[in-house]
Amino acid sequence: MALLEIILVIFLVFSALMAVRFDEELISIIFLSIFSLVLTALYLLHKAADVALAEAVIGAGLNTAIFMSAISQIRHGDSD
Amino acid sequence: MFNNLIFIILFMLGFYALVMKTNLIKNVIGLNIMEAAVFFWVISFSDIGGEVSIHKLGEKAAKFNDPVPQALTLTGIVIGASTAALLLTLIIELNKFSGTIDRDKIEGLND
Amino acid sequence: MSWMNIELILLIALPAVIAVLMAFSSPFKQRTRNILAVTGAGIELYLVFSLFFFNFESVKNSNFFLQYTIAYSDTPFVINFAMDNLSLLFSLIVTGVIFLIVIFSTQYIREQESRYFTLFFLVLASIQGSILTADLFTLYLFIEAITIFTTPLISFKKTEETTRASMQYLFYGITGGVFFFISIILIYFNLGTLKMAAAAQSFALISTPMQLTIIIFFLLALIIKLGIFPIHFWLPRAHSACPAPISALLSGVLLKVYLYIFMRLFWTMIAFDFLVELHLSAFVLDLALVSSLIGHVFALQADELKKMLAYSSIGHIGMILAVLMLNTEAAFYGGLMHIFAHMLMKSGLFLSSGYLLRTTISHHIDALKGIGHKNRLLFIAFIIICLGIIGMPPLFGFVSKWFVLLAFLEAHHYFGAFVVGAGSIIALIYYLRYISQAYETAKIESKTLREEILSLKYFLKSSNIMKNVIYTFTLLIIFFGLGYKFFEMPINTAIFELLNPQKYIELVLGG
Amino acid sequence: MNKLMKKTLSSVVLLGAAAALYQNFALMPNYQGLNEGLSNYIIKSGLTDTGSLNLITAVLYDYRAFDSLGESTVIFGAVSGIVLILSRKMLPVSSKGLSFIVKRTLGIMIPFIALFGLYIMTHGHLTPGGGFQGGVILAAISIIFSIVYGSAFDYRRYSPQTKTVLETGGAMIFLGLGLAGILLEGAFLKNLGFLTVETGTLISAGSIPYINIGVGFKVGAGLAIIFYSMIQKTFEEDF
Repeated sequence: MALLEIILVIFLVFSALMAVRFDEELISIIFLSIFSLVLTALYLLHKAADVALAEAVIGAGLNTAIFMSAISQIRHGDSD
Repeated sequence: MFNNLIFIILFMLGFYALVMKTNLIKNVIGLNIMEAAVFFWVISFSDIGGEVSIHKLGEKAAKFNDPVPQALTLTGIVIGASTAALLLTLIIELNKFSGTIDRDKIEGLND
Repeated sequence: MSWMNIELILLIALPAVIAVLMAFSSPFKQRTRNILAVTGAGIELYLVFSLFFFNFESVKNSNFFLQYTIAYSDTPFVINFAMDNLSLLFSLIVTGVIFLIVIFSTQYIREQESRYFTLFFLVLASIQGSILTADLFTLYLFIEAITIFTTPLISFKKTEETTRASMQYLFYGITGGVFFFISIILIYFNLGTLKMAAAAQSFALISTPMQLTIIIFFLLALIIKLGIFPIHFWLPRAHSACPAPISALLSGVLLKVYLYIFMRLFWTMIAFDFLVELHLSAFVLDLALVSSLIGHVFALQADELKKMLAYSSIGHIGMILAVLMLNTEAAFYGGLMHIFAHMLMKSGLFLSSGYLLRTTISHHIDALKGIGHKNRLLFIAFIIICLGIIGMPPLFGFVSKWFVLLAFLEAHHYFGAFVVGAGSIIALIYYLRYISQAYETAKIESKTLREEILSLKYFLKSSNIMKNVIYTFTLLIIFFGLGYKFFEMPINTAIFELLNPQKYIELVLGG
Repeated sequence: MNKLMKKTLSSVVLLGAAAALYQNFALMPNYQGLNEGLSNYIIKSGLTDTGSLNLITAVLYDYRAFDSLGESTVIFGAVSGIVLILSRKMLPVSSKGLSFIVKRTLGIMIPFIALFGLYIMTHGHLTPGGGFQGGVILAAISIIFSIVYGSAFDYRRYSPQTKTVLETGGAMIFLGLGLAGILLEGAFLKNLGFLTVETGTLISAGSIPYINIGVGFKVGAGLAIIFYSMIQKTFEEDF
């Protein structure tokens, strides 16, 4: 139990770090989605089932779709 | 405590992405991470080792986790999602005018 | 029981219902929609005014208090709405100003009216909610709602500049909201309550470093929202990008609503002694004064009329915050008076700038050339409001600034007094710069002043409505300048409320 | 050079703030559910007050139902704002989707997703979930339609007008139940206790399931509108 939580937390921080670090938006968004998914698992471990469901549906599902639809419409300038 | 540390690392990471990154999408991601850090802290702090706060019929549970912070967090998550959508909409519109999402290259944002 | 004080809910629900109606009003004729908007705002104003009028005796004796509890009245944590003298005063004046802005916008906004009014009335509902609520989390919700609803209104013109400004506004606003949320959740975890009154009762039980954290997060959130010095970049952009009625709403009304929230939090909920104890009040005072000076100085170099007005707002808000931080009776008197004076004057100025510049594309100072000859009477009204905001004697702005100055002198805070004086002098320079620009050209053929006054008798002619709103603001400023005693009783009772938070706390918890 | 300096400076500031925050947060009292606070009360008498087994639902849709009402108003405002910002004369839609296999598979799956969403929505007072989560799952169906079948399909089946009507209908259900609370029980948004048949069954907890349904349709339709108005421009080339 405790070990699982530690692994998940490390993974959480890792995915957040990657989401911030990568310059390409697509990778960042995928890492953000993973971040939400890990967060969902952590919420479940902390016995917050409602919040876990909301985070899974909104954070990992809807937010990702909205982010994707946003970056698909963005034109990049000459250089990035 | 362990959870405080994680909260502060994530919060500062999000804040860093919000303030220092010049990519506007990254700023939104930073904001999302910031909010998620706060919500995670709330949930982990209110976890006192009880059950999921749902009664089981015919059983009397010994100890529940506090339902109020969870309710507040739920509200916060939904508001966060709608603000993220609004922000991204504005970024799309801004991109149509300026052709970039780099904060430094959009005049008027680089201060 | 169920119908007692239901007005408090009605005040919030009525604009929201009108907003929903407005969302489906696109097939209506424009006239129908305008009538709906004006009637809605009018009923709202009537409701608040009737509350004031029918409870006049208890307002006078400063024991006015209304409370509405949602659902379970016997549980420890219901959401309730409370109205005391302070909130009544704010609600009354805010609704009055918004009523005038609604009338103005029925003529000013010519596209997408249904969406515009939907969002406008939602903002009105959340303003009323944040004034009336006695619950911390509901307050957070309303503040977030205000931010979210005003953002699309800022980018209403859909140019690059407006989109950029509204995006920046939203980024800052949401960051402030996150800080606010942290504070609220810390209070909940420490005290186990979300009621402001209950938190006020036991705030002293929290350990001092924790108090510091809570107060600092609240301060950060409100400093961001108020546009005080280190974090003020977004304000002039956002306030100058939007259509004129929205500028009036943001700069004239919303900043004052945040000041009201500031007072509610730091006087009613967190007693002010904690701020003094933690040496934060002096810090905020200095910060606000610096912000005031910086706002005025930046206004001096702004080349656009609306940007100049927005920077001047920073100056005035800084001054009000500073004088409130003195925490004396005279300071509250001056501060509250200047809040209302500035609300009227800044709204009037933004609306008249919108009217004057409605045909020009740019808001640059050069675009003003000759505008004083084109609309004589209106420009005279504009000059009167400008003189009011500078602080010329018979006008409302002078009275309020005078009391602010007196408060600073009484507290022997000479830097504050200097900032008030210097601000006035700098304001004189930058307003004169614009006024002289407006007269700087050869005579243009147009109506004479007499003709313009005569044409005013068609009071409800649609081309006159916008002008009449601005004249109303001008007359109000002159009227209250001469008769500032009208404000004496309500402001004194509001000060009583600020100095005796115990009454509010007991009444909320007792009933 | 300048950039590096800026970066180090801000990193130092952030680290300092982090350290200060950590110092303060370490002083938080150990949270034990607070004897006199809200939570204890809810746990003790939440079931008898509201009849909802799920205490979070009891808080969200009964004790603090006004917050949920405000929150759905926020979504309503965000939707009108986004539509205002993105308003376009043309509605470019695409009928091009993914491959046949994906379309068929999802055709089989979508009824079950809808059923799951409806289950989460209606059983909010018995199991984890509720209006918000169920509503977002319903919105996800709309998103899947747009991605897999092309947005023309989604447009034909559930036009924006339908969604707007659904959204307002949901809000009206919520508001109507609030007003019914005034008329029948004596306070705004008070739970209508007489609707309960037996605690623990589907028809229990007074008006909570109905509020859940209202909120679900409102949130689902609102978020679907948001996604739909954001995606429109993507497929313009197909015309």
